[in-house]
Amino acid sequence: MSILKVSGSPHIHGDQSVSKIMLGVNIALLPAVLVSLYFFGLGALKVLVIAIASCVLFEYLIQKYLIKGENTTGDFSALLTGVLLALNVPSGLPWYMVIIGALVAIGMGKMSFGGIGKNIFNPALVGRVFLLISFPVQMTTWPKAMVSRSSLFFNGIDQSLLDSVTGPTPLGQLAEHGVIAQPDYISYLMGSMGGSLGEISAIALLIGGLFMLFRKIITWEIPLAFLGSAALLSGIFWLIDPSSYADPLFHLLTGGMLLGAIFMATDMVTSPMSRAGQIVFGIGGGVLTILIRIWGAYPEGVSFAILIMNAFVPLIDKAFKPKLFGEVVKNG
Amino acid sequence: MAKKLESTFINMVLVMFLFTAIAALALGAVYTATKEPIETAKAAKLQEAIAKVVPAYDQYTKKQVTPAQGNDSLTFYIATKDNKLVGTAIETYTDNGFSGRISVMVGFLPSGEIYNTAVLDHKETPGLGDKMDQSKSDFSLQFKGKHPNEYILKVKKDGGNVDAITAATISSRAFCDAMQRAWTAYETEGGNQ
Amino acid sequence: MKTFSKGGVHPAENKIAANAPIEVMPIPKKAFIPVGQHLGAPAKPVVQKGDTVKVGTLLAKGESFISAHIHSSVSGKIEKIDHWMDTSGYKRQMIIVGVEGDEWEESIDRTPEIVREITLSKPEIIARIKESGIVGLGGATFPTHVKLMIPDGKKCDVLLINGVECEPYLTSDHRVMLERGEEMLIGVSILMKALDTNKAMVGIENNKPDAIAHLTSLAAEFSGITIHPLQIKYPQGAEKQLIKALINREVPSGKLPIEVGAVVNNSGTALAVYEAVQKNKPLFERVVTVTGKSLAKPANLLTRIGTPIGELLEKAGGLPENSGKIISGGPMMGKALTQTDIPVSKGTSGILVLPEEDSTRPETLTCIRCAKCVQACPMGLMPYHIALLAAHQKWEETEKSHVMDCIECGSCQFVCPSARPLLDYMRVGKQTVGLIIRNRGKK
Amino acid sequence: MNQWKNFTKGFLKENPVFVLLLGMCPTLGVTTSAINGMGMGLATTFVLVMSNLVISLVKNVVPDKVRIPVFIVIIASFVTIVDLAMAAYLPPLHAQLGLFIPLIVVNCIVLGRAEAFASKNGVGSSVIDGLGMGLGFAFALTLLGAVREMLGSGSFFGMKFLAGDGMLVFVLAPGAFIALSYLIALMTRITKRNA
Amino acid sequence: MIGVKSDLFQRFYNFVTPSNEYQKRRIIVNNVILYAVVSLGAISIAAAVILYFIAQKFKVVEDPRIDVVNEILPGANCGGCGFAGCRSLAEAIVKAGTLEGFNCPAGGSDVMNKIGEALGLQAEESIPMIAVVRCNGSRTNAVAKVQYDGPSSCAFAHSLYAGESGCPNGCLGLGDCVTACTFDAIRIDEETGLPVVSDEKCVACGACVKACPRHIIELRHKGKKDKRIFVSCVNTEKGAPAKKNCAVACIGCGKCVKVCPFDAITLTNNLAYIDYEKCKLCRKCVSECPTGAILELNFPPQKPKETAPVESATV
Amino acid sequence: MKNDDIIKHEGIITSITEGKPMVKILSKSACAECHAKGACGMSDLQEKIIEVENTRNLELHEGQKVNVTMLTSMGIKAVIAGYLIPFLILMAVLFTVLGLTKKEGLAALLGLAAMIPYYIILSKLKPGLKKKFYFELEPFDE
Amino acid sequence: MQYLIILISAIFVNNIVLAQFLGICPFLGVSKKVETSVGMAGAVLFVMTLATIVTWLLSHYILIPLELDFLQTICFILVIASLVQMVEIVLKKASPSLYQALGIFLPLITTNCAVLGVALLTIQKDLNLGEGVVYAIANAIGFGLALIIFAGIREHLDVMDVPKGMRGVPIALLVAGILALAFMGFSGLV
Ligand SMILES: Cc1cc2nc3c(=O)[nH]c(=O)nc-3n(C[C@H](O)[C@H](O)[C@H](O)COP(=O)(O)O)c2cc1C
Ligand SMILES: Cc1cc2nc3c(=O)[nH]c(=O)nc-3n(C[C@H](O)[C@H](O)[C@H](O)COP(=O)(O)O)c2cc1C
Ligand SMILES: Cc1cc2nc3c(=O)[nH]c(=O)nc-3n(C[C@H](O)[C@H](O)[C@H](O)COP(=O)(O)O)c2cc1C
Ligand SMILES: Cc1cc2nc3c(=O)[nH]c(=O)nc-3n(C[C@H](O)[C@H](O)[C@H](O)CO)c2cc1C
Ligand code: SF4
Ligand code: SF4
Ligand code: SF4
Ligand code: SF4
Ligand code: FES
Repeated sequence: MSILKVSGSPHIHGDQSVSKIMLGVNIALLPAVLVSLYFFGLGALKVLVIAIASCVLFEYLIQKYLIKGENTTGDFSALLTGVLLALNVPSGLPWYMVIIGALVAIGMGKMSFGGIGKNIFNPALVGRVFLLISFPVQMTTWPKAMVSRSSLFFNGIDQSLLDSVTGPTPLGQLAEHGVIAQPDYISYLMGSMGGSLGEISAIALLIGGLFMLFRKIITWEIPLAFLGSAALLSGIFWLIDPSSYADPLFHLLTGGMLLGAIFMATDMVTSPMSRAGQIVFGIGGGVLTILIRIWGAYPEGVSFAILIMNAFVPLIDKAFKPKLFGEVVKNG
Repeated sequence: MAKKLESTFINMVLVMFLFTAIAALALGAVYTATKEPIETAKAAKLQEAIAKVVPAYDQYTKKQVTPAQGNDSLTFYIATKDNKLVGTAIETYTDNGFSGRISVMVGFLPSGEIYNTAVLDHKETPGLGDKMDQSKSDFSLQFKGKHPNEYILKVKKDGGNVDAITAATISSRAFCDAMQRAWTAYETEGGNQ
Repeated sequence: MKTFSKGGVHPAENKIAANAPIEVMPIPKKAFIPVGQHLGAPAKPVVQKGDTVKVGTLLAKGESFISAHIHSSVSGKIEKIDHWMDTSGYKRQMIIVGVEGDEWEESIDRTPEIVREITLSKPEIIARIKESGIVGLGGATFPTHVKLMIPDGKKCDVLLINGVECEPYLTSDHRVMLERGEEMLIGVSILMKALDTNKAMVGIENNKPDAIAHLTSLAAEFSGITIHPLQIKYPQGAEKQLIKALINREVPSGKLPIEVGAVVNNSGTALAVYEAVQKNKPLFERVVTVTGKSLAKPANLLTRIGTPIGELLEKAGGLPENSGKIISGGPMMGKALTQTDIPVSKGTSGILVLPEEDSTRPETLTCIRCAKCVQACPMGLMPYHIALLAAHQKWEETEKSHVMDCIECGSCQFVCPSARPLLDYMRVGKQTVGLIIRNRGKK
Repeated sequence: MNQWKNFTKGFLKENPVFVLLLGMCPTLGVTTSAINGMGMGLATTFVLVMSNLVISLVKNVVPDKVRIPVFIVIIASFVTIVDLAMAAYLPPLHAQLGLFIPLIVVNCIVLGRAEAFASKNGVGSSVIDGLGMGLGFAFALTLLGAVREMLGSGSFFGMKFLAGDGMLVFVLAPGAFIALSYLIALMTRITKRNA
Repeated sequence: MIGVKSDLFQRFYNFVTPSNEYQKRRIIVNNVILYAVVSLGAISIAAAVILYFIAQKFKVVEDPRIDVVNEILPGANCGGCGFAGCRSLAEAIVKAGTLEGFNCPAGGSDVMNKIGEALGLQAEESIPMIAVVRCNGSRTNAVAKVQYDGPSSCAFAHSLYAGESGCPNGCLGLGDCVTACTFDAIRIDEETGLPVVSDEKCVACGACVKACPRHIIELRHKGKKDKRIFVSCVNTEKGAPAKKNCAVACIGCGKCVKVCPFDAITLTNNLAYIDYEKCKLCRKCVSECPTGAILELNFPPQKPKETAPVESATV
Repeated sequence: MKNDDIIKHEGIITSITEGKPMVKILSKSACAECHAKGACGMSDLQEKIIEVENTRNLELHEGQKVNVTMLTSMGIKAVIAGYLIPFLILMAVLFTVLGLTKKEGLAALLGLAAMIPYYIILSKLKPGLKKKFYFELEPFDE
Repeated sequence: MQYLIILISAIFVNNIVLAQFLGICPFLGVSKKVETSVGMAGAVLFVMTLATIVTWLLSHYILIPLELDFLQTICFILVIASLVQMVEIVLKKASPSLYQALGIFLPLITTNCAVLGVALLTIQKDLNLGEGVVYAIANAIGFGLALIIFAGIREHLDVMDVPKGMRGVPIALLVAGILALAFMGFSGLV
């Protein structure tokens, strides 16, 4: 007989694991990644590869030399942060900015807190907002879909080509010129608009979201509350004055709203625990997004909204605990 | 350690008063002493700004003008050399800045051409909006030698002739707004007469 | 179909011994009978080394309010009273009997016929149950007579019989209901009489359709007893969850089931009550499931208390070479054993053998706040948070997080993708906080 | 020797910013560039030295119960003097440092040193203590300013070494927190190793 | 609004309540300094009065000597002194006005002397102590019979079972004591699996004593030149079962009790205990113990004597 | 929300008169925990002596360290009564007068004056308030 | 409308802690319990408003008319220091039990550079009384908001094993930094 093992109960374990979950999200992002590769070509490929490689590398290095903890690069979460960071920047972003973004995302957003599970803010978004504020020009220069497929890879953004290969995002247009008369919803759905790698195709994002719901990686509360409250609030404005406020569908399909609501607000590490808390979190995110979009300096508000709500998570967790068994006695 | 004074009421009031009196005396003295340099410094700053936006002059006269739009008055500094008009510096402002008021000095030649501009005060974001300052970027140089009658004081996005600062359209617009305010007032005042 | 509403998980059922009829386990050569087999104070031995005892002879008396008598499960001579390893992982006092023959106390009715008529009065029933040393066989081994003494001002309006057996692998209750159904139902009637109630509900999970069908047909002849199939969900067998599932009442935090007018007893307990009251037979044997995927002959064995589990394993085909863990009880709540000479006690519902490859816990990672533990917890706790607080020894906050409500079901740890030892922390938290609360009560 | 120790402790071992964590507001507020940090640091040093000097002189004539208000009056006077002097002779720097000059009054370092050191020690060591602490503060502010300036605008004491803009964040509020955060972490590491 | 007003009052009233919206007013003054002195003086007197009353109401400011003492204390806040932290000890000392009964284990008598100097008090001479691990159930002495597979915490393992070797009192080797030590003075030896206390680093704060769920660690006299003798076992089982789990267990035979010339050894619950106050370090008991449960530390090697049983004990 | 949170504060018993312990508690400013201790801000470390009911009949002696506990909700109530209500009164009077007369100095002075009656009323409520705010003692645990 | 703009600006866009760097010490040091932070926020609201009103009066009826602007710093600090003490005395006199409850509840007394800073800023920005009061309120709310958010995060970080080098102030500053980064999203709101 081999030596017996002793441990506390339970002695069996379910089939979930961290790496399975993270891998699942990566798979769910595949459609969006493929769409971005199709529309932005080599530029997108370059950004994706650099972002992923540097995220994983930075996590490895920091873990090994600074924190001296166990190697966690195998759990696919750094990979995921890399993918999401890439999906959140324009395809023409210079390579060194992608690396800076990755360093900030992993080093500042994640490892400074101790690594996976301990961070308060969504790492990829910390990276993105840092970039956005540090390099406002480059972060708001949007290569046009299809047009820019190969040219950007080698040349970066050539000033002379600027107007032909770059263009505004729908939200940028909204901010600059007011409501777009006839929004091209089909292209917003398919992805042939200007924007970050991952925000362009609503369909690809929805497929990913459904996949995650189906695999029980995420629950419906956050995305639904997020999108619902955003639609409701923008709808109210739209009803008041359709000529100066865009319609809810426009808001939902553009500016990374879906990417944020489905993939980034749902990051379990940085979202509340209880159902009620998640709904509050989602509503807060949706409302802030629309407020920032309508009144703020930035045309896009999802990233900020999620980061701000991240900060509220501990308070939300405190206020919305799951109902204790036996707390409300209903006898009958 | 030497003994300290006891904390009786009288002691406390006395010591407090003594110290504050000395402090007040000292400060009063310093204030009186620095009053002039401070005013000189302020004046020098103004002088410098005027000198920058109009050609060499030896004298100027000051005049308050209430613009058509906006709450506060503009200040005209009509600069002359040997009693000949060389240009008018106008201290103008805009409240459309990214964060708070922007005060600008703009100089018009008698012909109406813009001679130069200088930002007096602003709270725009460093690295973005503050590029309207000549020490930060060449943005404001594009106004030099332009005549507002031909050169529309609006950013290109809004159908004007001005190249906006990248990623700081708001500040650029505001800058144009200040210019325009000065120009309108300048015109209504009938040029320089 | 009925079930409880909050939390719960569904581990693979693995009821591999479900079709193995109850077999009688041979009497051991030596019986190791612990004096503390129940919740509460251990019983005090009333015999000495060298005394001869029969099957059913009183060995130790439960003297304090919450305690239970211990009877001999074999006949023979007391070899010694000494410390011996038990399922707790520590050595405890045991009465060790060298077996000689199988002579029973005369008072025990050994005839096979089923006695349906209940002649004893309510106090007599309770007294008989106490004398027979009956404790709950559902796992908590709470002395049954104490449960039956309803405090003043409270009324039991329904008796719930726990035939859920939600733990994977275990099948002893299943077999009891199937093979001894009628006696069990008589036992239920006795309990109803003792509790002054005319309503009893038997809850059985839907993975035992044969037992449900069998008991439903039998129950027609018993007034007030109804059988209720339940949706399969762990830990439905836990008292509070069963009450919620069957009568949709929530026992308030820190309170007993009687608070909502219910008493819960295990189906095996009902059988033991029948035997004690109608047959005058003390509790000295029970059905133990011996199971595990690697065992040659998984079985349900009617075993005398005090039989070393090694002998049960032999009966089930011997302990396989590659065994990594031997567990007393089910895989979710059972205790891992350190050796095979530990005896079966009143609370031993099963012996589970896990092969080496299933015996090691997955590597523990940092909590990723996935909230799966929160969703799984049937008590509405935040296991991840309590575990963190306990790890940082913030006992005050641990207490405020209702650690004492944890029923140690292990659902949280089962689902945790980071394989965090949540229940380990929970237990340490409960222990320490419990101590703090008790100390506070003192001063 | 002892005086020397008194003087140098403010630089690393008891650096007001990195170790004692005092006066965080001006530290974060004015360090958009190295020169600003230095200006603020020196202004604070002046106030520190002068108030330490005066307080150690008058400590025995001040009853205990008005100790703090009297100290405040003394400190506030020097602050006002710095304020006025700067406005008169260094107007651009004065405009940059703005609100934070009057706030030197409540800077914990100043009152802290007055309380903890000058009110108990002689004139000589009080001045040296003030000088050491003040320069330590100035050093920290200059360092932070330099880091922010280099990362944020690609220049060092106003000298550009990068064609572009640098990372704007570091000139803005978030950058102040972030840069100070890592600087403190780094400094703790260094001083721990030395100790 | 208001009926009769004197001219002066009228002027003041108008000044305080200008009827138009906010505007800046300046009274032209020619003697700034005079006004400064007067107004600031007034304010300061008001402040002084207020502060005076505060001083009356609240007995402000703690004894400055507390700071002095606190400054001398090591600042580790280890709690070894029995107070919540260094500052609490400082408060207590200053309040008591004597050093009697106070001790900072972390700083030792050095620190206490310094405090004594600062306060003009005499420090109590304290005998240096050290943490001693009273278990020798190493991997070879107490062979593991099962394998523990849970969180690395003695408290957990203790609540779960007797331990890998089966000794219900022995060291679990999972290092709760190591975690508790703020002085980095205790570590688990890779080879034996037992904690080892560093003579240099341990300040006898007692944190590990509290942390150990099995009460294995004890604070004992450090001894001259770090020489110590103690029973390195806490097992209270009878001889046979104790021996079964661990080769070097105390079997409660009592031989050491008999041989000790100073009555320093007592036997309770099958376990010998050497009182460090009485023990004179004569080493007689060490060779007497049949299982080698009594350890001597930092002594020169004893003349070799037949101490074979150690091997034969491992079954 | 029966199980309300509890605030704890450590203190030292200074005296016991007629069974009522007086406990000294320390109010600390942010800096009290750092090296410059008592020197940050203007009135940082303050001792407050409070009277506590010994409801649990603990054995107490002078100089003993104890924890004073209080319901969190009570603390919030105290903030409301001590700060927020006067704040609201101040605001109400200030803006009413300002709106009616447009006289700023008057508004400010009246606003400040309006708090005087509030505090007078508060002092009249003393006995009632005393019942509302109660503290408990508990032995000091580390 | 003017008031609304002041409110939004001071709470979100130019948050006193996250954008103007005032009151950092209590922000870093005190905010360990959410409940206490809420209480702190209430106290700061009162003190800050009161201080602003008093200093505004002082400034506009004595200092400015007498051309004593240069005494601003010294007068303000004296006035604020005494004022805070006054509030304490009044409270203690009026209701000892209330005062005691506050003593237990709020470990911190509300004197910090934020109060002086806001008083000075009110004068510097040349606000009239109404605006000044709203400005003070808004800043107090902004301070409270930052404090409460941060206390929540602090409670959370307390049980997270942050890497050794970052523990304590560095991680607190980093969180403040990221929070400030997120609050940049509000820029342009007014
Ligand atoms: C923190 C921050 C500071 C900003 N500062 C300025 C500024 O000073 N001037 C400005 O015009 N826009 C400023 N912006 C606004 C954005 O850069 C905005 O996107 C831009 O004005 C409009 O984009 P465009 O200029 O590229 O068309 C700022 C935005 C943020 C978030
Ligand atoms: C101290 C204590 C007192 C109890 N008293 C009663 C009782 O008076 N009546 C009762 O029905 N059950 C009583 N119980 C038993 C519990 O209700 C419950 O049946 C027992 O703890 C086992 O339940 P479990 O296996 O679900 O944990 C008591 C339990 C404990 C621990
Ligand atoms: C997580 C958990 C699961 C349980 N599962 C069962 C079960 O499947 N069957 C059962 O009879 N008792 C189960 N119990 C014990 C019951 O809670 C309860 O103690 C028992 O049904 C009472 O009956 P008894 O006193 O006759 O044992 C479980 C307890 C817990 C905490
Ligand atoms: C549903 C889901 C969404 C996630 N979203 C993000 C994300 O937006 N950004 C990110 O950096 N990591 C994301 N992660 C990965 C991981 O949680 C993250 O790296 C942790 O915050 C690191 O501690 C996500 C993970 C899951 C399961
Ligand atoms: S073990 Fe406790 S905490 Fe975990 S799920 Fe069960 S009841 Fe909840
Ligand atoms: S299930 Fe595990 S990883 Fe998920 S929240 Fe609970 S403890 Fe954390
Ligand atoms: S070994 Fe024990 S007694 Fe010694 S310093 Fe460490 S914790 Fe304190
Ligand atoms: S001495 Fe105690 S605490 Fe230390 S490892 Fe052994 S059992 Fe654990
Ligand atoms: S609060 Fe601003 S320096 Fe301390």
